[in-house]
Amino acid sequence: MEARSRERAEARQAQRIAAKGNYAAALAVRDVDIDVAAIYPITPQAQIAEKITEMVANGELDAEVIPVEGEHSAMSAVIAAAATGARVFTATSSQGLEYMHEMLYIASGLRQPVVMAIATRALSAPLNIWNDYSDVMGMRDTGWIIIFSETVQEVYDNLIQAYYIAEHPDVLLPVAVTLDGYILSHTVEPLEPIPREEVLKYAAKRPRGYRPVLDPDKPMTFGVVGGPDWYYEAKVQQDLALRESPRVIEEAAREFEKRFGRRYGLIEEYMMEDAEVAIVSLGATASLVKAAVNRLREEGVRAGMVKIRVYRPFPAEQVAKALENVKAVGVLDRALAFGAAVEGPLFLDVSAALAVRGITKPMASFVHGLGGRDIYVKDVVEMYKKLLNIAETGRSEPRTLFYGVRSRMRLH
Amino acid sequence: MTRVEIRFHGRGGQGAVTAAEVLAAAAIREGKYAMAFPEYGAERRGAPVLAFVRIDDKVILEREPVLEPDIVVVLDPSLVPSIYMRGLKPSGLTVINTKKSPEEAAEFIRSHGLNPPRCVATVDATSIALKHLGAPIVNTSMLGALARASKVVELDSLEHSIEEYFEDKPRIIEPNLRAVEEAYSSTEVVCL
Amino acid sequence: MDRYLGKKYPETMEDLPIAAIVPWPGSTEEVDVSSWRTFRPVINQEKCIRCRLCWVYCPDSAILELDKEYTNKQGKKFRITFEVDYQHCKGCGICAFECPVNAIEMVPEER
Amino acid sequence: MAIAKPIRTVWDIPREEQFAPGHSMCQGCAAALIMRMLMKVAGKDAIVVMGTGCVEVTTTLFPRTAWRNPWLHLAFENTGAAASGVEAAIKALQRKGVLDPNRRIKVVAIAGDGGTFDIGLQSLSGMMERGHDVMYVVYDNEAYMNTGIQRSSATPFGAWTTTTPVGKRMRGEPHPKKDIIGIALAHRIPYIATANPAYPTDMMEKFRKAYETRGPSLVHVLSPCTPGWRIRNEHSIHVARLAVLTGMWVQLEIVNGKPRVTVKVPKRKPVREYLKLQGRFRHLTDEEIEQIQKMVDHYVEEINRWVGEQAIGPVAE
Repeated sequence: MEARSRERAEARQAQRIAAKGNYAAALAVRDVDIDVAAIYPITPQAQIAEKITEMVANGELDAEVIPVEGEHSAMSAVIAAAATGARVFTATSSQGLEYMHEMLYIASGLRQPVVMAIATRALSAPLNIWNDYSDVMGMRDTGWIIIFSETVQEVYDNLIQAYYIAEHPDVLLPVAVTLDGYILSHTVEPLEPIPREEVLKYAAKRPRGYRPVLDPDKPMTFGVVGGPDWYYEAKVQQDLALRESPRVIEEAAREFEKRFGRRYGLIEEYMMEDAEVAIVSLGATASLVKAAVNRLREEGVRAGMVKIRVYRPFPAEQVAKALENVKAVGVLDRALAFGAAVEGPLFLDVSAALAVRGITKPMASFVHGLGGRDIYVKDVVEMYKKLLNIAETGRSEPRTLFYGVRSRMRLH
Repeated sequence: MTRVEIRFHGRGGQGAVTAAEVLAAAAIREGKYAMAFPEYGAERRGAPVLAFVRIDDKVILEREPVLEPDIVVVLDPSLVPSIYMRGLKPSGLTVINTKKSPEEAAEFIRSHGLNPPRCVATVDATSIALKHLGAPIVNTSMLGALARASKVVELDSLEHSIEEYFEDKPRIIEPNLRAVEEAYSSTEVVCL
Repeated sequence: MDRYLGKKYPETMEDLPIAAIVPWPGSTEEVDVSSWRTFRPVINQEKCIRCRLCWVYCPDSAILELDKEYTNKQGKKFRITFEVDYQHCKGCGICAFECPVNAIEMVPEER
Repeated sequence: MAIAKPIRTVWDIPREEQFAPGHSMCQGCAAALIMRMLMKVAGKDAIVVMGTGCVEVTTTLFPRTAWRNPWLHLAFENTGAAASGVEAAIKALQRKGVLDPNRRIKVVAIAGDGGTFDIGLQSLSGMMERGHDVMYVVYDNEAYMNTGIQRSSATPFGAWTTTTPVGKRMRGEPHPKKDIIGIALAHRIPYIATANPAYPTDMMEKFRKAYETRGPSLVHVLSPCTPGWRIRNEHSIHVARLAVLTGMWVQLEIVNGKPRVTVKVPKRKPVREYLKLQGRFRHLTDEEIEQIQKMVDHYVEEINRWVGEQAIGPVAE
């Protein structure tokens, strides 16, 4: 079985193409045969909109593309199109995601299977078009399933799986797939696309009417007023759907691996079997952390990494299990949760996941790479060295450590 | 093959970013791993721009700017050595768009108080581009020169990638291929 | 599909339709708004000329146009009759105000 | 199926109710009547998209709905965008054979003046500019009535609201009403009309034409609000009629940019007759009423010049 899937994967090596993340996203959207897209251009995502429109223009994709006048309308239009029964897509970044913020809650509250690509980018002010995760962290409590991509290939694969998940009868929730701004959106890498027929067999369109939609033959009222007597139940019902979604997310990954040979999980463990120190990270940053792990392993340091692929719902159980046996845990954030107990948003999730399970580890919250500040492998190596130190003393760092920031204070 | 890291220097509008992308695509076509990315940000016509390429047999994890390139490709003759020589490995190669010979180019670098790398290649890409494309867009010519001077990719896979890249502008495929070939054959390389 | 539609009168969240959609079109019709009224319209069928204006102007669809014959004392025969749907009438009085022949009287509700 | 034949008399209005009673709109609410008439015209094949507002909150309190059509509400400021999304989905699904391509399913967007003139203007502009096949109905009660009578850009000059109070230094709304018809006109959409529930056949005929239009259409309907205008419940139609008879409101229809007045008023009543029935104008002095009269005279003059005839005549006491 496994040998066969490896064989198939190898056979496809020949079909590798070169693509940047933005193009990979557009290709995925084409291959799942969306019906409606509404996209407002914003750097560094705009190429997705360009490419999709180009595909429609040359007949590669049969879809309605609405060139909306802003992101709020983009999200509104795709929610409405999804409610009409269409397979939909939108993409955004940074301020655009903030601008649609209100509608993010409405997409999940109305249980619409909207799929969105987010080319992650810093938030103003000051204005900054470069990569970090501030934008997507701002949507972490909006009820969306959020999947981070590490490579251009993952952008493509995650988006295809997103449709499988979002439209699954047991889920019916919106899904966001990230691609690190520039670092994936504008970086050319090898990509193995899947033949369109096979994509459509995997992320098959379901018959109209399997879920409630706007239909004159079966009129229903969507988006009602829920008073104090029912609002609470509606919200808990929604939360439970999100909480239960990993079952389908894992099913989508298993089915994907069976057909296309590439394996995905809620998290990815790298060199964790015997790791003494581990860093938890996200997205394309995880590549750098892996490179740092490789370097440290050459020096004989038992370093490991845990990559969070599915950030929402947070895979607390898996994360706790992966970190159970290490001596110290670091979390690398590229965003700030201003004023929080510890300012790394991912750190807050990881520490809560451990604490409620009675797992106490010396921990450190690392922040780096805000607003496109380059992180180098050597910076991550330094973080691991700090962790070794912490493992020895057994004492957590009570404050977030800011790596790479220029300061006269000692901030790390 | 071990890791090769390449940095392109040009000005916005000359196609340095395209050159990096086409080069990576050619390497990927050959079954290698490659990564091409610009110096991130909004590209403005005329402003100096950078683009990076990494090529390897193994998966590339280092998503960081190239600080110590093995090869530097200079698309614009007006750029000064103090910019493009930065971090270039002494054992490396620089491919420069200039009417100068490699020896003259090396001398020019020395005249700026810098040591040229082990190999210096030169090509008059501007004249070649003007001749074949009617415009000083030298990116494809410089790729031809790079293929000749470095062997990081085969000329054939480069040409395939150019055809693919300009798929939707078939008119300019032929002129670009002619430019690549002339650049390939007219590039001079001197290694110390 | 049915799994998403819940029960019309849910008891717990398990019975709630997905996203609190309402799959029961026009279901406000069940609601009795008669308690809103302080005055009730009463149609004098003798005076009524069947001009339809009360039916037209009623914001609550609370004037019923019935295929019910009526012959007045002068012997004029009408094919239709207008009656008030007191379950849905809120007693706004538009019908009485707009009636061109003052055939509708607003009578105080006494409960 | 929407109504296919022109509506000339009240007897052309279908008896079937497509909009259910039992909702909780106020006694004498004109918007309720507008919805009732609108849905009679639209019939069963319309998909309704509604912005947040009075009508939305009073017709869809879970677990009941007054609507017998597929109906969608997302938020306050995005009615145009949501309607665009539904329309695009219908188009795509019909082209791909998921929905019957021969069935005409029309999107009817409905929002109040706040959701149209103010917070929803960008979204409406986008919808009109992109040419979506959507009929947009704005019921204009001239303030934010749902939140407790705050002024909007549709509030007329001089009107009291809770945010344009009457005191020593402020005498109600200091600005004239925003010209939403002019804004729609600038988008060069094929059908634009003003309507008024006191003229039900005229209003429904306009709804019918707007529905029939292929492309964006906008019907701007005056919607007297009994608590917000401080009028008697039974007066809401009467006041709406006086708006027309005084020239405060002109019944327009603009087809492909060509305007016409559908309800001509050879002899106008003075605006005082319209104002005096409404508590929101009670504070106005004779001078202020005279000022409003002059504004209306000017407006009427503009309209007459635009339509090329004396559609609205002079004031006759």
